[in-house]
Amino acid sequence: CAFPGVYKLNVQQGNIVTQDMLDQLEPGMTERQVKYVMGTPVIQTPLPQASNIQAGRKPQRWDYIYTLEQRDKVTKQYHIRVFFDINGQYSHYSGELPADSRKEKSQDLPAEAEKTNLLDTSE
Amino acid sequence: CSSNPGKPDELTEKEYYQQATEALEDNNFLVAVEKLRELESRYPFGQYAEQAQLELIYAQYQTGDMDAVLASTERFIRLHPLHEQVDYAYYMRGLATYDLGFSFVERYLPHELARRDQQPLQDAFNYFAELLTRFPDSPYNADARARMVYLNDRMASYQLGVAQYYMKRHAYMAAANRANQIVMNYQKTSAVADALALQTEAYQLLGLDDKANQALALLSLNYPQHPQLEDGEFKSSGLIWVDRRSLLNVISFGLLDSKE
Amino acid sequence: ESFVIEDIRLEGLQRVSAGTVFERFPVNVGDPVDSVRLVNASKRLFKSGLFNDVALLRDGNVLVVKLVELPTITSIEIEGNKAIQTEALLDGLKQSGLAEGLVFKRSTLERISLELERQYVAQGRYDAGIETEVVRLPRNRVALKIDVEEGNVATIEHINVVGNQVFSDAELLKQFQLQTTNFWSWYASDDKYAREKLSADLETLRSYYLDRGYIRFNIESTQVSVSPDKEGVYITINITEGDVYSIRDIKLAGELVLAEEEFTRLYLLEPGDTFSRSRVTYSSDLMSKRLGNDGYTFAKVDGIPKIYDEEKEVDLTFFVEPGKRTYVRAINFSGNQSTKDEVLRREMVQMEGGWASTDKIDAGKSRLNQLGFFKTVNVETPAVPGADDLIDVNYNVEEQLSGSLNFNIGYAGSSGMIIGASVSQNNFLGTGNRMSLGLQKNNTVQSYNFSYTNPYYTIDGVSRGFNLFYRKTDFSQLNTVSDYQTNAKGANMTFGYPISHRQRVSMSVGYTNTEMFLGTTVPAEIEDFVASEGDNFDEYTLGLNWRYNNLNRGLFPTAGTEHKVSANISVPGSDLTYYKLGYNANYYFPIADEWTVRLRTELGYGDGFGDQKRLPFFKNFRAGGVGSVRGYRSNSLGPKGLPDYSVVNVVETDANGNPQYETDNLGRPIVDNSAPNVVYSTDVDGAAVSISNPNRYRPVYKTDGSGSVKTAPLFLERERALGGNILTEASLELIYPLPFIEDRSSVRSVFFLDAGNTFTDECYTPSDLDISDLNTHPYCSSGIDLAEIRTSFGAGLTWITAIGPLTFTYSVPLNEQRGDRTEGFEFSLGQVF
Amino acid sequence: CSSTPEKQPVAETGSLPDFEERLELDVSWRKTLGQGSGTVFSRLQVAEADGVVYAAESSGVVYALDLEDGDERWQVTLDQPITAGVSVDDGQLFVATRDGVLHCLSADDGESQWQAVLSSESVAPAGLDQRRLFVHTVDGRLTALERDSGKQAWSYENAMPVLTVRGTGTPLVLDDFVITGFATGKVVALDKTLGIPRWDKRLAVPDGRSELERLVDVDGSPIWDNGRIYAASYHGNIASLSIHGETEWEEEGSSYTSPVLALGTLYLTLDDDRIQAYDQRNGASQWLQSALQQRRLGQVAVVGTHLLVADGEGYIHALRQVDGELVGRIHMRPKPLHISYPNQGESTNWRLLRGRDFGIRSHMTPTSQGVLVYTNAGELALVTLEQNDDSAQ
Amino acid sequence: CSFLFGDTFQDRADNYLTLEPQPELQTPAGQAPLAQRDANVIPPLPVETRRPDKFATPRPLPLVVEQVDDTGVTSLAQYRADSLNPRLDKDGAGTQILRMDLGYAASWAAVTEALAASDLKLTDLNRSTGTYYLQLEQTDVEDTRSWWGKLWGEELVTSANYLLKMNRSRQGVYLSLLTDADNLADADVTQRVLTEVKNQLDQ
Repeated sequence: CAFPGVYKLNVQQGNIVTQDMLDQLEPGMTERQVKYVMGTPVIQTPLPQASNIQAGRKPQRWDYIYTLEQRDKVTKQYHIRVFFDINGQYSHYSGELPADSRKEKSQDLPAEAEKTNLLDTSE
Repeated sequence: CSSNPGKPDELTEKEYYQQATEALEDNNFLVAVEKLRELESRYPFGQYAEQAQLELIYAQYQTGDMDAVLASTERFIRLHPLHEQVDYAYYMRGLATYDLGFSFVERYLPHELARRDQQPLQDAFNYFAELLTRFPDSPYNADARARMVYLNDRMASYQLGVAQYYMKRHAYMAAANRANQIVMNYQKTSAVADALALQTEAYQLLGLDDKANQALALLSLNYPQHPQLEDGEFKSSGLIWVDRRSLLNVISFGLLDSKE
Repeated sequence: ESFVIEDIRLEGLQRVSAGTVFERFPVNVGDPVDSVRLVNASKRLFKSGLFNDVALLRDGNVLVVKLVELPTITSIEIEGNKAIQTEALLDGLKQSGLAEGLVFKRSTLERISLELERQYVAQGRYDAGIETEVVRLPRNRVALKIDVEEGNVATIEHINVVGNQVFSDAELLKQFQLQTTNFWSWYASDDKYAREKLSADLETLRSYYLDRGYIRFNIESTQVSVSPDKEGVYITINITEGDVYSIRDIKLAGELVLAEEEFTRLYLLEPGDTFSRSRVTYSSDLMSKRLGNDGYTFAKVDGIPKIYDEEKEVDLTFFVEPGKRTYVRAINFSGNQSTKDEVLRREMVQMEGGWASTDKIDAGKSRLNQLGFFKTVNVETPAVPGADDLIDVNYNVEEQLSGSLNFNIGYAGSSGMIIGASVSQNNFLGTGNRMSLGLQKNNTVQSYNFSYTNPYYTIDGVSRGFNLFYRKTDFSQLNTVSDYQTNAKGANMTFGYPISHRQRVSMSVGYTNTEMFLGTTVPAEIEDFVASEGDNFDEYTLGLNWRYNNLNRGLFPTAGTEHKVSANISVPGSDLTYYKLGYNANYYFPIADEWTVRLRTELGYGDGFGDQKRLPFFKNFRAGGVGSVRGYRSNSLGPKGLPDYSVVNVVETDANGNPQYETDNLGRPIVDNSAPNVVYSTDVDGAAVSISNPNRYRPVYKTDGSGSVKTAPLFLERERALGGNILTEASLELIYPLPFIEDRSSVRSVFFLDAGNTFTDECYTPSDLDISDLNTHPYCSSGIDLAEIRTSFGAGLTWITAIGPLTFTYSVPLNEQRGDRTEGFEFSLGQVF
Repeated sequence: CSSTPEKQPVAETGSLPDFEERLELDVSWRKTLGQGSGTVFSRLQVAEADGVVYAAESSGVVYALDLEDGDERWQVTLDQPITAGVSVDDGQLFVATRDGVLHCLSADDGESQWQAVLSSESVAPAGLDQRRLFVHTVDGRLTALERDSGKQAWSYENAMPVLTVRGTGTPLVLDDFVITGFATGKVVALDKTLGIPRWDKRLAVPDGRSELERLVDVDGSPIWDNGRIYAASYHGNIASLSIHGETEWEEEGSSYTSPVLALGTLYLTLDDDRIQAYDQRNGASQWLQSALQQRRLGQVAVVGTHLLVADGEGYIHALRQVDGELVGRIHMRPKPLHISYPNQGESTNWRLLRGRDFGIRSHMTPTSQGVLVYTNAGELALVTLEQNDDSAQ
Repeated sequence: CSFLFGDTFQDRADNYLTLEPQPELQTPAGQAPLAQRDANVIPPLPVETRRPDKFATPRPLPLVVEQVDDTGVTSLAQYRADSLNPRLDKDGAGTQILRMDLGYAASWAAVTEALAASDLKLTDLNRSTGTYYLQLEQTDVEDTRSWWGKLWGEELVTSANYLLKMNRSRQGVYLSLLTDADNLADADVTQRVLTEVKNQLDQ
């Protein structure tokens, strides 16, 4: 292994998605409404094609990915794909949350947040 | 007190100007700066005043005193906005800021390029842009434009440096987003090739295969000879293993337990 | 009547170019023109705003355009201003369109004096007078001469709070910035009226009451009036205090997002306490910060009181609005002119693309501070336009000198030409690596050392550093070598890495070869050691140390604690096998703004093992001097070596120490040419003390029990400290802001109280056949003896300069004892205590 | 460097004009009462009622002295510094202290009868009639108190500008009106019983950009003479008004103090220290005396056919009412500072003098025996005038 | 010390001269081209400039002395008259003058240049009032300095100010010399100045 006991930073990336957020999604929602419920996807939609007519606007897909790497190993990961139809309305999503985080409510404490206690300074 | 206060011999405006141009001819610029300053203070409204201010900018640049150049150019632009040669002042202001953007380290050390504070680079770019928009026919545009291309390239490679750090750090989304910025906002720069490669690798690690293939397609089409493309196959950059040596590996000076 | 224009002649042009005029002049050569067309042509030209006057004349078929350009201001001179700098005045003028190079219109004159007067009134100088003079210059230019009569700032003659029963005027006015003229006014100029200061004081008054339960407190009205001569200002503040209210109960409302317990834990007041607005605000700050730690950087928590006047009680409700969980789009750095971006970025705990945590963002700031490369570090988290849950994190740093460089060339008689250079950089070429290189050369000593550390050898901050040193002294050149000298060469490699947010472990492995040379007069301990161990030693050392550090700043910390435990062992197979343990701790307690109390302690123990019974003497702990017990010469404390001695006979002495001489029957001392001209008695330590005997009286020698003459050791040189294998040190410091200095970021001034000493388990026991009673070591006592702890107090100043940190200390030893070497004033370069 | 850093010398007082002495002023008695008005720019005006002089001293002591010879009848010390001068009327004496409390003492022995809490500090003696007391406080309020109990009858508040001139006037109490000037530059007449405004007259219009230029104030007290009200304002005019507020005449007249009426002519010290005489009927200018400019003059006092005015250095000047001619002068230097060396004229002990304020700010109080003058250094004196026989009249 | 300072010691700030321009990103067939949103937009130029291959700090263009002569454009007719033909002459009142045949603008420019080249000291000039301010050395000046003045090195004032006026005449202009108090300079000084100007004009 690496240096014994070396303290490795947690590397957290991407959006926190919870079941009650997903439950609020209904087809026909506009992009703004989806963004209000789910938040802005952290991963930017890359290489936007110039939206000109003849290429035809491909239906949009947003990726809500969450990864958490602790001590160089990915301990938690999920990937929700949100699909929009031709005229830009929400149609459905794919992917599901890992079992342990299913019961989390949208406003719950993320599992891995350290127990930082503001008042005592000892660690 | 000295017996007779030596009054500097009072030169005429023309004589000051001649002495200054002579000093400029044989490149002792400190003398030139001093003479031009005296000319300006003694004959602020003579016919040589404006020309002296222009020559002062040149002399100060040659002595390397970039902050003085910035001050003199800004003053000239404010005092003589309609002067025929005011484009020279705009150009020299950009040039001085350009030089401030290169510290000793960045000029001479091999791999130390484009890693530090980006502000002077951005300022230089904007000053040159102002020259090009206000004076489309200025003789200095060729040089200014070439420098702007280079500045843009340096700023792109700064973004690439950050993206590569986040790859080492395993923060793949951060790396992918930064690479994406390069491809979208810094096109036609030398960093685009590596950005596409990095984007491909990051998306693969994130499981976004369609985006990865999209980036890979662009990479293979535009940069077939990119080092990470071996006869069509995409190879990892190895960034995610950099600086992750184990104790055993270190003690054995890299022989044992290497991750490659 | 109209005519065809043959030619147009412009007159009166100076700065405006003909081209610009022709552009705006709608008439050209060859056009038929009548008076109507001419009039609106000149009107168009006038609208350009460049000319004071446009006149068209006809000279045959030539149209003459007589132009008078608007004069431009070429210089603005201001005299008589002291309180406000000329630049500030000029900037003020610039905002209202009056600056060098701009066009001068008649209205600008009046605007100038109004503008300047406004700047003075804002400073409370009500009777300032401004006169402006316009000087016409050739080529249609104008120079403005402005003469300012600043007058005096109206001083506050009277501040009166009316309606205060509970707190006295004096107690309330003590909190104010504005004061009536007092002893300190010449320095603080607190008696100068300024509107902003008054509103700040009213705010302080309101919170003074609200923080003590007077929730119904109200400032009815405030009057500011001026004496007729405009020299004095009179302030009357009318208030109604109301009663003291206490808290009935505390509720939480809104989207809590976290467990209720997370919030109630942060309450700074409970039911029954007197209401205090500052504690309510501080509680809500803590709560919103707590939310920030979980990604709700835009969280808002407000404590709203519901007042019950009859019962004089308040219900407090904390409304929690978490806002949306926010994510970090980009982390940017600025101001790092020479430091590489990665050196800053690798200190970041907050990740780009992760959810934003205020704790992690603040941790980033304190870690940048701990690097010691930056004078100031500021962080802002602006929201990203267009996305209400994305923020950028921008750190702005101001670099400072993080190294020292010195270079010296000299010539000293004994050691001939001396050259020496040392450069050390904590942020070598901005790479964050620490590098230091030192060389010293004269014809007796050559010493080189080089050390290079990369703090981020691995991405997780495992540092690898190595250090090479070589010192060669050519002892033949040295005529006097004081007790011993060593030559040493070797190398070591160190690895260090964090094992938690604040703790760090490091281990090192090294080889050292030491060559020892003894001087002419050498204490017994050293002679004994060299006799038994030889004078050339190879050591293979292993080191392990653990460090806990939550200091708030790398350089000049003002809060937090630091603990260091170190263990070094010279492993079997080395010529000398020993181990040394060390513990070092620092506590910083901030007590007031820029005042901090620091407690430092350092303990050490070492011992030999295997065939080393004791810690080799040259590995002893030393005490005394800067960084240890100030006020005593460096390394001069602790057990002393037994100096070389020769054996002398001791004479009888009377009660007050005069030697006894044989006397003839008349009681006169007998002169004997063979008597020695120097006789010896003994001091309290039993060491021989010479007394001159010029007239060669015959001394009476002391005899011991068995009739033989008593002998004593005559030490050939003063006893010199050898250090010991036990170290106990502590110091208490008060860090205070040095007055009269604006930028104190590179200066630290302290008052200190030091205490400490080194001890040894067991002193060297002398034994000498010729001196029977020399069996206890006169200058060393075994074991720890608290009475031997030396103390001192004094003041110290450290100043970080371009060539490295300079330290000046002045100390007064408190309990120096016989034989201690003390030091009033000490100066050192390169050591930050 | 000088001990008081770069404090520009206070605008130097104008030089003393010379004049042809026709009037003899001298001091019949003088007494030192504590430290005088102190630094609080209060005008602790002295009051006199049937032969007894009542004075208040800034540190909080109230004195009653015989007008005849200045002998002290009684003195009493209040627990707070005094900010407003004394007003006295049939056995009752009113004075206000710094903590915004109005004290009613008995005029015979200084016994405290009642105290009333005001909304702010009062810096001018109260106006009064048989039943009530009218106090003008610096927060722009006029409060009426019952004289027997101190209970508040009514209180009228006037909105205050950001910056005002220090000091207020004593309200003028008439049969059914109480008239006073406010810092808004207006004179307001209030119904005496109900405290509601009947009419107001604007004497000064605030104009200009900075709060300093917009400074207007009516600091003096309006005066009443057979059906006419006369009032002056700072940065504004002096006006003659009917009992119902109609303007008889209005003339230029910016002043910090009140106009004084004598034999058909109004006399007013202007803010630039010139003294202007107006015809009472139509406001026409009789004469304008500008010899005493920049001497920081106080309010004019009428004594017989002469006028007295005190200045910032402690001189009292006498002028002839008919043409404003300077006819007399006396320097009110406090007695203890005089040292008379043998065969040398009186000389002053300069050491004690340094840095103390010897001006006279409080208004002078004319009485039957002479004029009562109370200097800033805390000395009360009775000044008498004698026509020396060879004068022209 | 190549380890520290790299092999070539060239100044990287000049790399812009050798930077290979990068082509636009091509998108595979059938895909729309990429949306162009450059962070740093280089303003388009009417004529595309080529990258220079070397760099020397440019100097401002030299001072065009007669750039003052902008009205020449406007009085085209007269400009065509060929020579200045400067000549000494006496005006109606017999005072020395210097006549020139060209129009005001051309003459003003020519005289300015002549004065600049002459050894006369030109302290200032005002085109709209047609005045040159000269500072001329006096030959016979009686010493008015006090004994003390001389001791303490007071300068003997040997120069005086003159005004050289250019006036319009029917078909040209003429120069006359006045003292700064606006009355005519004495004959010999005028003679000396005008001949000097004439000689310079003739070169």
